[in-house]
Amino acid sequence: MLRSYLPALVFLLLGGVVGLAFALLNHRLGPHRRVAHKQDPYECGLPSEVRRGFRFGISFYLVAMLFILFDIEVIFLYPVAVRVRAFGAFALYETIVFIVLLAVAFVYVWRRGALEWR
Amino acid sequence: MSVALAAARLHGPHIDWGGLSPILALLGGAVVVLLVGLAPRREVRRLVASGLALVAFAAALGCTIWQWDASKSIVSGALRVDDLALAVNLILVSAGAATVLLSWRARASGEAGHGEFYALVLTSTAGMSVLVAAQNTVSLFLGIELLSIPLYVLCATELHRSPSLESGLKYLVIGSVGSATLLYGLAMIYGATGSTDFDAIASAIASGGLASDPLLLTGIALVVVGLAFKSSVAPFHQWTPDVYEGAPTPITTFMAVATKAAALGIFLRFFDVALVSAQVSWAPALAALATISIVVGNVGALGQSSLKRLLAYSAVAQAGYLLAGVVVSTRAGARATVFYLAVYLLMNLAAFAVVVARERETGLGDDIAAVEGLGASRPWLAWPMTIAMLSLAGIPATAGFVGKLFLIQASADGGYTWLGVVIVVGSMVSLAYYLRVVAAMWMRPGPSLGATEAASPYPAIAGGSPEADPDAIGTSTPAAPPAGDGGPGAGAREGFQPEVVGLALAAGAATVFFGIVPSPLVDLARAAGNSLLGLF
Amino acid sequence: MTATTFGWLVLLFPLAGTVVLGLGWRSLPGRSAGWIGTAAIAASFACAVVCLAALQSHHPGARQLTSTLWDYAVTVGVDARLSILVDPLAVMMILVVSGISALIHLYSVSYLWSDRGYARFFSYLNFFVFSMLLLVLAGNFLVLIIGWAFVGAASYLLISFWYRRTTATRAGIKAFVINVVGDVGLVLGTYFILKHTGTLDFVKTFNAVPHVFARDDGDLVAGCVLLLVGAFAKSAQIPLHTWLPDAMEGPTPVSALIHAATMVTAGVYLIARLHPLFERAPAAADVGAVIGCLTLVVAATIALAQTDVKRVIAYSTMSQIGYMIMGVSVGAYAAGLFHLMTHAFFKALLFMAAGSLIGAMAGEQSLNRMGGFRRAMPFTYAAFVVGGLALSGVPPFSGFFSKDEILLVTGERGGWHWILYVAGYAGALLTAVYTFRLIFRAFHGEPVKEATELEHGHLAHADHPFNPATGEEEDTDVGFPGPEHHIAERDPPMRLAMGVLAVGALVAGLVQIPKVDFVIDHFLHPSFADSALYEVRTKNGLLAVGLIVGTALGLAGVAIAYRIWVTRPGTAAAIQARLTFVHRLLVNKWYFDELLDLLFVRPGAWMGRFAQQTFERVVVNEALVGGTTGLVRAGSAAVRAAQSGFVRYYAGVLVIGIAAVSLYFLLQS
Amino acid sequence: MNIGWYLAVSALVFCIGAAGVLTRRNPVVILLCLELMLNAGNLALIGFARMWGNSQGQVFAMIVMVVAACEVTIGLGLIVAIYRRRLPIDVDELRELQG
Repeated sequence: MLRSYLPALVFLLLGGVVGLAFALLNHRLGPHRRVAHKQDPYECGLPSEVRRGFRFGISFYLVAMLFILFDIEVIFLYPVAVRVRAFGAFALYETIVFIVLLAVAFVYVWRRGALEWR
Repeated sequence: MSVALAAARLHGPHIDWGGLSPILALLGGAVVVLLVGLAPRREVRRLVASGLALVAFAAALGCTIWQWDASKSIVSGALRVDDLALAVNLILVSAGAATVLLSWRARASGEAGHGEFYALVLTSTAGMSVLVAAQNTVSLFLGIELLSIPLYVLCATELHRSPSLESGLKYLVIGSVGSATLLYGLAMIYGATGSTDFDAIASAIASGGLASDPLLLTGIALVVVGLAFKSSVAPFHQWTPDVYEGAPTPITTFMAVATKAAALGIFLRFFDVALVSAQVSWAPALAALATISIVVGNVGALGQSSLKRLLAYSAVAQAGYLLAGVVVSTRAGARATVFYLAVYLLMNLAAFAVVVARERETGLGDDIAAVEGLGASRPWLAWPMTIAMLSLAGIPATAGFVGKLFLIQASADGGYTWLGVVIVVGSMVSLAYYLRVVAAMWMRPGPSLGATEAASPYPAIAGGSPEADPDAIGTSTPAAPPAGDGGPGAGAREGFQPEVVGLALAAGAATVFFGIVPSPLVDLARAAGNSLLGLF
Repeated sequence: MTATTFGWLVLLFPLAGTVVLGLGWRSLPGRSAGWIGTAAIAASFACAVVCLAALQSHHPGARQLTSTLWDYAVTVGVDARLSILVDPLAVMMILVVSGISALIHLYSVSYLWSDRGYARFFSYLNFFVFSMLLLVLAGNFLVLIIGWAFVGAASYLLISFWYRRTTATRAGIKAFVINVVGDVGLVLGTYFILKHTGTLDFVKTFNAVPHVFARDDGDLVAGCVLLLVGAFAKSAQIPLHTWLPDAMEGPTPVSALIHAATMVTAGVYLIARLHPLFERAPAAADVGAVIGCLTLVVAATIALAQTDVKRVIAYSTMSQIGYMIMGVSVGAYAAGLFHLMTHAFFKALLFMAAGSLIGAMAGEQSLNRMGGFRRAMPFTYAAFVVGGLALSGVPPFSGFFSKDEILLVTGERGGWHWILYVAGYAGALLTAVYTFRLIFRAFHGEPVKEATELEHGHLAHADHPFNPATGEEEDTDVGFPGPEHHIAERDPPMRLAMGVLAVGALVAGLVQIPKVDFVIDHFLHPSFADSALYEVRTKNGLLAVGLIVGTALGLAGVAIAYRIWVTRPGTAAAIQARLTFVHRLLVNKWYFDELLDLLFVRPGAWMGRFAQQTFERVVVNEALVGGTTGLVRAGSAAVRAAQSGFVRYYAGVLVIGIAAVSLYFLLQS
Repeated sequence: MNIGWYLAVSALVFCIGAAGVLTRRNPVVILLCLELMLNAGNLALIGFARMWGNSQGQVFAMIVMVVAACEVTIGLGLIVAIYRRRLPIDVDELRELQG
């Protein structure tokens, strides 16, 4: 019973250790400057107190949208991974075609300037 | 086990390139056209993109004809290539090619970028091809979404016109509700039968005595709603008038003819193949929906002054007529539906081509005033419109008459005589608004365009020149007609548009031709109907 | 090339002519429209001749050729095909139709030249010829009905050709309405027959009739009587005849072509074509015979008292068609069709001559104003006399042989047919009288002003355009009588056309002289091979009596007319004074218009008034308008109100719809 | 566990999504609710796939995920376009097309 949960336990432990390690290292090695924003609850480059009527930049949405798309497309690789032995070389061709199509989309997005931050 | 795996590794799955070729042509074309859209020069983008789109459609047409009389399942049974799919494919591809021609000078394709515009048209057509060939609920859903998502965008491609954007968002929201409903219904059917394959569903229903299983019936109900939504059957039609009016007219054309053909195609395939054993439970519901649709569409069209809205309501009514062929689930019914779909393509192409041409010529938008006096000033446009209207109303010697005759015959033979009567009554009511258009063309004086033409390319009521302040149109004067539909940067109204006039004439002539010599289309429809093997 | 190929070509040329003239009517220069129209019909006639030759090369037993161009909606369960039937009957009809039409086109090239609607006229005329040829070549009921309806439409267009003239448009509408009554009869009759035979095709129907119908089967008789209604309406038989005299409002060549030579004979053709049906339903055939006989007498009496030149000839047409209808109804098919052919010659000739006469009178049509044209218009006079003698049945003119043959066969049927026989000869006497009354009044006596002027070389013109029917001045912006018009004496094409017809009227009877030759009989035999009544000529005595009586009556009629209107000009007035009642009855056309008015129009109007005043206010306005129109309007408003534009509202309706449909399905489980 | 529970949850999620579409006026929130409806379908599919022990439902669900993402992206893109045209971001204000 316990045995089957062992991998999960190990995984949790490892996660905690690695996370802690990085945090400590960051604290030790990184430079320390005290800025007002650093005291904000969410420190991710945006002012946390948003004025009423404030809107995110359009580019933010654009990139977010593109991210969702490219991110979710990868889901199609999972079934291939499950059956990769059964399909053999065909799985490889299939994946290549899929990646090429994604690349086409990427080229298009890039050339249209959707990735430039305005 | 290991032997089978080894065999698979050696050979890989078999891919029937022939059966896939129409869809591949469309999708390949979409990729190429999309990349051409990146070309630096505007003229190159415009000419090459539309040219390549036409080539792709031609290739798809060729592949479809090449595959004619095939009867095979491809992609592990996900798609079925038979005469029904191929016949509807012919309609779809023709509609797509016509859309490219109509968009040639459209403002929409310029604003959205030619590459994107045509690539989206191609993708949507590919989605429709997948849909009509679907043999599996997964490919059904995929096809529906692949056709819808590009259409949401295409509706909104006239970025400077707020109705266009509004129609896009409305279509998206309502369309997604429809898709979600459809998905939920498909999930329930899967839950009840344990399979996503149409044939497996059919045999599960037939053998398992599921005909009164609530899960299955709820699933069917939701699927009915989802598909009815796509084919704009009342009461799920409400997006239709708004979206038809707001979308750029070439896209409206595409939606009207191609979406309807694809949706009716899958209606036939799903209900007459997968659910054929449960016919007793769904046929009365579909018949009721058809009746509601005929009534609502014809009644709603009566008071319209916008031609596109009028045609939208007419599309709702025609969806009701078409559904009659599905209800009876006989080969005759399928044949009648496919025949009417082909006829429907021709009539609507003729009508919409005229609307497109007049929109660009008059600057009056799609108001009925734009065609007033057309008989005297532009007989070459007035005739196709007249023929289209008469054919939509089902006047003898037009293809629409023959189509309706088949539908009525099929419903009478299938035990739904009252539905045939409803079709007749609906056609009689519809004469009122179709003839209004005809009367406007032949009996009214034309709108006086001469004065404004000299002063400004746009009519004075449009609230100033759009060149000066592109953002002003739409926001400042919501009541103003969409000032002209000239090409981007083109100041003057379009004068002569050979491709649009030619299309209108060809479609009008074909409508009359098939009204007098229906046999070629009958043969096409018969082959399509006979490919539904489960029917008699 | 087979006979049927030429049959199609016969149809093709007039159709092509219609299209060319219809599309190019604005731009065709000069008389080209007329010549194009004439050439199209002439080509059609040539094809008809070749068709005849091709058909004659077949074995007599195999002269019924069907050809299908394409199937129209055969899948619907009815064998609706576009097919033609080429057999001796059809070939005879296309020869007559296209031949006479070609001559009348030729005549019109000059006659209508001054009219503004010149090209339009020829376009309509070609369309008419096409429709008529389609009617007679039809290989099944469907094509027959199409041709039948087209012919009615073409007739309407041509009667109302001068559309600014109210009398003309009203006459056109009247003709159209009565023709539609006939169309309905035809369609319903077809339905009664189709219901039992299951086929539209003529040959198949004929083969099926003996098997599916008993003799005088109820449905068959009903169907045949309904078909007769169609025939009566088209052929102007009592009581559906009132449109024909009014149709004289059309241009004179139209009267010659449509309302004398071709269209009005469609009823005769119909009965002959469908003779297997009528022979199986003798009751229906008897109805035809009686009505035909009645018409021939009544129309002849009316013709005695009419004063309008064209109307006299129109009533004469009705009367002659009465002979034909009677003939084909009693089984005298060959005789009836023979009379159809000779009648086409002399009646077209008479109308053309009348047209010339009207031209000389600058549009005036009343006999009261005419007189003494004999010297001024010798050619027209000659044409009139030839036509008149043929019509009166004086040997050796064509009408003599054909009319007598009809009566001979009628007499041979015996029994009550003797009544028809006697009535037919009475009609023949009346025919001679009214025909020569017309001739003597127009051409003899004191020359009127126009005649004397014409003798001095001046052709009369009307000062103002006026309506010959009412005499009122009117805005005849579109047409005849224009400032310039033609008469036969001065115009070669008109003379040519009339000359050919005059020769025809003179000699056409010679093809079938009793005891000498039987060209028509033999030629038509393959079409009537299945008939029990065809060629049952036995009594030679009756033949001799008929020939002698016919000759005597014809000559007597001429003599009576001569006595009344030439030697003692006061006689007519004296008779009128003595027989006021009869005269008034005849002038008023036996009050048929009034009768129809009383029987159909008045009750309709009466009921309409009742409906308007009481019924409508109470029931219609309250219930039905609030019901139907109101319902539709309210529905339309409701649909549009529901289309509120709110996305969320639409989604709501969608969800309600989902709920409703799901509920329906769940209730089934 | 009984399949009924999965179905109940999925139906609940579907209804929440539908209710959200009906009641919210912000198009972004409406998109979220649409996503909920599609995911309700996904949940049902996966539950049924588990019940029947075959993978067809799972494959279906995976495709639905991608489709849903595409739909949301298109929706967001349209909202951005509307925003750029300085039109109101409120579906009730978008009713120029009606009647």
